Amino acid sequence: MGLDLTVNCLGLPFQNPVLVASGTFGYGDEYYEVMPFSELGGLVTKTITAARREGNPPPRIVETDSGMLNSIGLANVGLRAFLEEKLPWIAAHAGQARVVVNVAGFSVEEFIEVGTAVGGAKGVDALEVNLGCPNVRAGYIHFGADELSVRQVVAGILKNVRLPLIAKLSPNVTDIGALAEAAVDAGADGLSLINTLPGMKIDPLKRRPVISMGFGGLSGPAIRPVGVACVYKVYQQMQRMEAPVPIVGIGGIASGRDALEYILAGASLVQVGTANFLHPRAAANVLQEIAAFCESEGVAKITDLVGLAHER
Amino acid sequence: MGLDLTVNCLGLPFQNPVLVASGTFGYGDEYYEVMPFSELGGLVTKTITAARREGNPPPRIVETDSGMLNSIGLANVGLRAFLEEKLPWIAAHAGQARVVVNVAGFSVEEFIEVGTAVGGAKGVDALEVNLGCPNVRAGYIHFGADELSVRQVVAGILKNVRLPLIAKLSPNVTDIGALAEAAVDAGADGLSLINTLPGMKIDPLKRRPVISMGFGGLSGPAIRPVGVACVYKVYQQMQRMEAPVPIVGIGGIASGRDALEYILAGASLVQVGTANFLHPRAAANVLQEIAAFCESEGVAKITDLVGLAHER
Amino acid sequence: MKPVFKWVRVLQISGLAERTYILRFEEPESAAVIQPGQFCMISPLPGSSNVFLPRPFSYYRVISRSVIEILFRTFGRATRWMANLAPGDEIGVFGPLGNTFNLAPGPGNAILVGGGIGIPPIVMLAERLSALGRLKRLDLVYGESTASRVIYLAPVLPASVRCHLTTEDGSAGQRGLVTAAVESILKECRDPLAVYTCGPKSMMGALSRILDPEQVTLFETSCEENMACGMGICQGCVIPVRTGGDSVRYLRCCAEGPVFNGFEVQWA
Amino acid sequence: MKPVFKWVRVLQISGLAERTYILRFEEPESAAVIQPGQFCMISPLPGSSNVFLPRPFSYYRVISRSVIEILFRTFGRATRWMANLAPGDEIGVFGPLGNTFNLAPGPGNAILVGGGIGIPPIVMLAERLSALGRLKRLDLVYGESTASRVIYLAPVLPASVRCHLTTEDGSAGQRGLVTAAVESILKECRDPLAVYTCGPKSMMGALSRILDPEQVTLFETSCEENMACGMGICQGCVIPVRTGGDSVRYLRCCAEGPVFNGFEVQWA
Ligand SMILES: Cc1cc2nc3c(=O)[nH]c(=O)nc-3n(C[C@H](O)[C@H](O)[C@H](O)COP(=O)(O)OP(=O)(O)OC[C@H]3O[C@@H](n4cnc5c(N)ncnc54)[C@H](O)[C@@H]3O)c2cc1C
Ligand SMILES: Cc1cc2nc3c(=O)[nH]c(=O)nc-3n(C[C@H](O)[C@H](O)[C@H](O)COP(=O)(O)OP(=O)(O)OC[C@H]3O[C@@H](n4cnc5c(N)ncnc54)[C@H](O)[C@@H]3O)c2cc1C
Ligand SMILES: Cc1cc2nc3c(=O)[nH]c(=O)nc-3n(C[C@H](O)[C@H](O)[C@H](O)COP(=O)(O)O)c2cc1C
Ligand SMILES: Cc1cc2nc3c(=O)[nH]c(=O)nc-3n(C[C@H](O)[C@H](O)[C@H](O)COP(=O)(O)O)c2cc1C
Ligand code: FES
Ligand code: FES
Repeated sequence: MGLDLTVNCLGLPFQNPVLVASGTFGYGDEYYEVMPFSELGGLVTKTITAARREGNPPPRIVETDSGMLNSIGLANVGLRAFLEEKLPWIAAHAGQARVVVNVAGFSVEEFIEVGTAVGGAKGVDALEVNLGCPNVRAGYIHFGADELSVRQVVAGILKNVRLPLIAKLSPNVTDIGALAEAAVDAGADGLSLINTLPGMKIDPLKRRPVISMGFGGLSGPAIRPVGVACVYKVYQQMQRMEAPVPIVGIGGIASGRDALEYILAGASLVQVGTANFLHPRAAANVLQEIAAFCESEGVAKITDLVGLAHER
Repeated sequence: MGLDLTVNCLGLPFQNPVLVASGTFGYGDEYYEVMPFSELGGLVTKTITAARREGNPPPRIVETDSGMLNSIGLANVGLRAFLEEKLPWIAAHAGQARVVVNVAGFSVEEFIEVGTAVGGAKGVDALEVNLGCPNVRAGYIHFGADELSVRQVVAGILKNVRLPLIAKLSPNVTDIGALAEAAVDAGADGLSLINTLPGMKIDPLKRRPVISMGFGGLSGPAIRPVGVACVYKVYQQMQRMEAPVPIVGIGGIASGRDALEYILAGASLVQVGTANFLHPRAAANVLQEIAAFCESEGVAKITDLVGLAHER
Repeated sequence: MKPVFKWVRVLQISGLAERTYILRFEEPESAAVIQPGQFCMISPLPGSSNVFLPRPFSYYRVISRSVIEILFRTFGRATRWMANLAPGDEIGVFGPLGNTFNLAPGPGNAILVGGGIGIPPIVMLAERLSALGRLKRLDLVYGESTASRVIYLAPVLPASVRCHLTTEDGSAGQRGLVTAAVESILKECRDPLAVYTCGPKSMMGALSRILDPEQVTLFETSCEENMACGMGICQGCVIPVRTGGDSVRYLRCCAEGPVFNGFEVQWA
Repeated sequence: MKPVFKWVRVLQISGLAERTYILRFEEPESAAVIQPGQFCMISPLPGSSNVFLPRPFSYYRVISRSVIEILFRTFGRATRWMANLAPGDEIGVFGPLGNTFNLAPGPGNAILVGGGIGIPPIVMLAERLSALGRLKRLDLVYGESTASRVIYLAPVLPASVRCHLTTEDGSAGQRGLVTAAVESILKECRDPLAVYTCGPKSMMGALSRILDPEQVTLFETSCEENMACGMGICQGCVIPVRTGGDSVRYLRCCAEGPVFNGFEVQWA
């Protein structure tokens, strides 16, 4: 018998554990010819807000050591255009891949509005709620740093929606565990960690930050150790809860080994983000390397590895 | 007239703005033949605790992308041996470099005990209080994440000590600004930022974290954008306070350009940490590159660059 | 053609002027279809450098059915890595990407303006326009700061192209900025004109101010912005473009560009 | 001699066995003083790879007044980077670092045990002990997992050394582990003995259990731990060592080691 890469979690069957992360694969269409997301576990779409957003002025991105900063400013087509123009195409091209739509808002009400509308649309398998984008709010503090808002958003959406809801947390908090618990308490079916870290790069010649908005979100292999630590810690915490939920590991995954770090730390699924920019088939390569590792190590089911790095 | 690299801050004259960071230069003796710290702005010694500490079991360190994880466990010779055996040697070899002694404890009382004893010793120019070591406390949460403890430690030491006190903060908090404010309110004369980020690396073959303690502190160029962002943010906040204090920039500095990012973000001094391991004269090279930059850019005084990256 | 990512071997790398190099590699699939203005993303073999993101480079020349040339100048980490490549080294090439210059400007004259390392797509465009043979007159203005940077273009430009060289310090060609040279050509040709340009933002902005939309019916500028994905996914590379009235939209340099209507780009 | 950091050029790099290479470079200052057991930290030229920390390598041979050889096997990022070096490439070398083997074990016999890529310092030690000529008998046991990994040592070992090869699968030399070969030598020589070893922790731990401290008066083990600074600053590389009774101290492999008393190291 061959290797079993399927994962059942969030009440959904995933053909394999590798998804592409929000904001790093658009709406799945631009890359489709080069990298059809139907090969993957799933597609997480760029964050959708109620209104169309033009986003921040350039420069929006810059390279850092083993990573990059971005301050896109949640540029997106807006809820209506997404539902009318993007979602039908995505649904028609998904094949066995799961369609996860990432939503956000600038108030609890907007979160609920967008989540509810997307949650009622055909072709959506799950919602991912972006609680941690550090770009938008003034300075550092982001929406998802506050337990109360997390509860309100998650519970508010779930009142209207039956789809599985994944809360995407940011690591820029004193205790990510407390926020994970708040999200799960409020009914979240899964947790995605991590979003980017707040960062800045300054051009010494221009004496100014490179990114127009000053701060940007740091992603890429540079932050992988932070992401793995968050997943490990939250997984530990889940084991202490009555009804633990699955974790989606994100942050600096560029190879099968990187993905396995997250899975061993406790992630049931992983998302490939920035690495998609290095090589259009990065996510497919990650998947292939996971499979090769399992085969050479005699692992029969990928799910057997979830959380194995914890003391036994 | 030549370039002026001197910095007057914390009530002390520094011959140049480049120091070496705590834990990355020992007590100054091992590297002295290869890299005499007397050439630098100053030496920050490895954290001293009341009792000698053997530290954590190996493996304690591992490379990550553009960085490393460490979990040394505050191994140090202990307060008494430091004062008797290490400090006199340091003082005798410092030349014009400033001697900054980094102290910590596992309770407010221990912090005060060590700070007071070191603060009364001859040959010490300033104290740096390590509020943010993420290795020691269970899980993530560290001593310095709590405003009250920060206040108690800083005020407690300053009751007994007349030396300038620098509070070294960790970025692993929701709002580093609030902690900076707490430290300054309690009387801190300066702020060092940042300490390491909590991270983890897992060996897929062994299915276990590489570092014996699981978590380690992430340092090196990977975290530079996070450090620059923290300095920028806290500098902004200082401008809003009645009595702003100088900032010491730390995190991933390996070149003159890196140091200038911190200075432009608002740091009066910088510390070179992990880069010392890449090249024993890394800190001297950073200094030389800063000087070369100033000369080619027509900067007459290094202090003219402090905070210049902020909107004017 | 859909863009292809390939690991290819460097055939040749050679210095051409101060900090300026030609990189030659073989990639038959793209070589057959490349249009002037298009670009590719170049990336290092994993582990062979500390360059993280791929970097965009315009195609300079297609010198046979399969051999492609890139012309680049060193600025930072990536271009220094490239300058140290040797024949046989592997690099990642993802392309062809982006839109192209309008190759049917209608009968009349065209002025092509290349500033500094903006010259590569201008050279390919000159070749193509000249081969199409529809223009009455084709001027190419090439500006550099100083003689040591000047790339000797004569061997690669068609004979029909009238070439004008300017340097800021007058150490080669005419002294001054390209804008002055363009202005004097504009005075000579009162016919409908197409102006194509690639170069520093300040230069292209200055051109947009001296050109008269009545006289210049087509003004195409090849723009630059930091890129990550190179194909419209990350939204990182936007250029502010005025689309009807004062409203500014951010268009992706890699997808809607790199060639934009120079009268619409917000240069300031 | 105080350690020196230098950028040196690779003179030669050659494959010797499966995943195993010799790296040759010139560094006269250290070549003059290197002692068996010492090591250096090797690092890439900034930007030339994605290796971040320098890596420790024992000196293998000093083949002239200025030329030094390192013998290494590929495991991960750094050793793969090294395997791709070419003559002329620059590398950073920081050394000599660490303590050395005891070269005056007193008259008697010595057994040198090298496991896998632990062999380099053992070879240099064999050369030196043999040159000093104080020993009655010098045995060298070299173990590998399989024949394809075996380094052909005959050309570099002095004639006086009795060489024993073991492979775990029996594809070359004696089948089995080095411990079996060591045990049979121990039976032959009842004289005071010195045992020196470098190899996997499991092998050195097994040796510590089969050796009798009454018979073996000197048991020196060259240990390995992840390193960053290589000279005692970072405290990253500690080895647990029992110093008197049960109390364990963490000694720095780079400063108090890499050579430790094998009876004192806590192997488990
Ligand atoms: C569509 C497109 C086509 C391009 N075609 C070419 C080409 O054919 N040949 C070529 O050499 N370059 C071309 N570039 C520019 C090239 O991508 C950059 O020079 C390169 O990314 C610089 O990378 P780096 O790591 O060397 O420098 P970085 O470290 O990214 O930059 C170092 C410093 O140099 C400045 N800088 C970088 N590039 C330039 C530039 N081109 N002009 C002025 N200042 C700059 C940066 O602002 C920064 O201050 C093109 C860019 C785009 C978007
Ligand atoms: C004092 C000292 C002297 C040394 N001398 C030599 C020498 O002469 N020749 C030599 O080849 N190596 C030597 N080493 C080991 C060498 O430093 C490592 O092999 C090297 O650091 C591996 O780096 P890497 O990036 O290639 O592998 P990493 O990415 O660091 O490791 C990849 C994987 O391989 C494992 N691994 C790494 N090294 C070894 C090893 N030596 N044995 C078994 N598993 C390993 C790691 O645990 C990890 O799982 C020495 C080490 C020390 C401390
Ligand atoms: C250019 C860019 C855009 C992103 N946009 C979003 C977004 O719209 N919503 C979101 O939840 N995360 C967004 N992210 C964060 C990623 O989904 C991911 O959480 C993060 O980048 C860490 O993963 P990585 O290191 O693999 O990129 C973005 C990241 C990048 C680099
Ligand atoms: C091996 C190691 C040991 C450290 N030990 C200490 C310490 O004892 N006390 C302290 O305040 N910081 C310690 N640090 C943190 C550094 O002083 C510095 O804040 C951090 O590493 C970020 O800077 P860098 O990226 O330049 O290393 C240590 C860092 C490393 C890598
Ligand atoms: S570079 Fe990603 S959208 Fe243009
Ligand atoms: S490697 Fe730093 S103390 Fe040994």
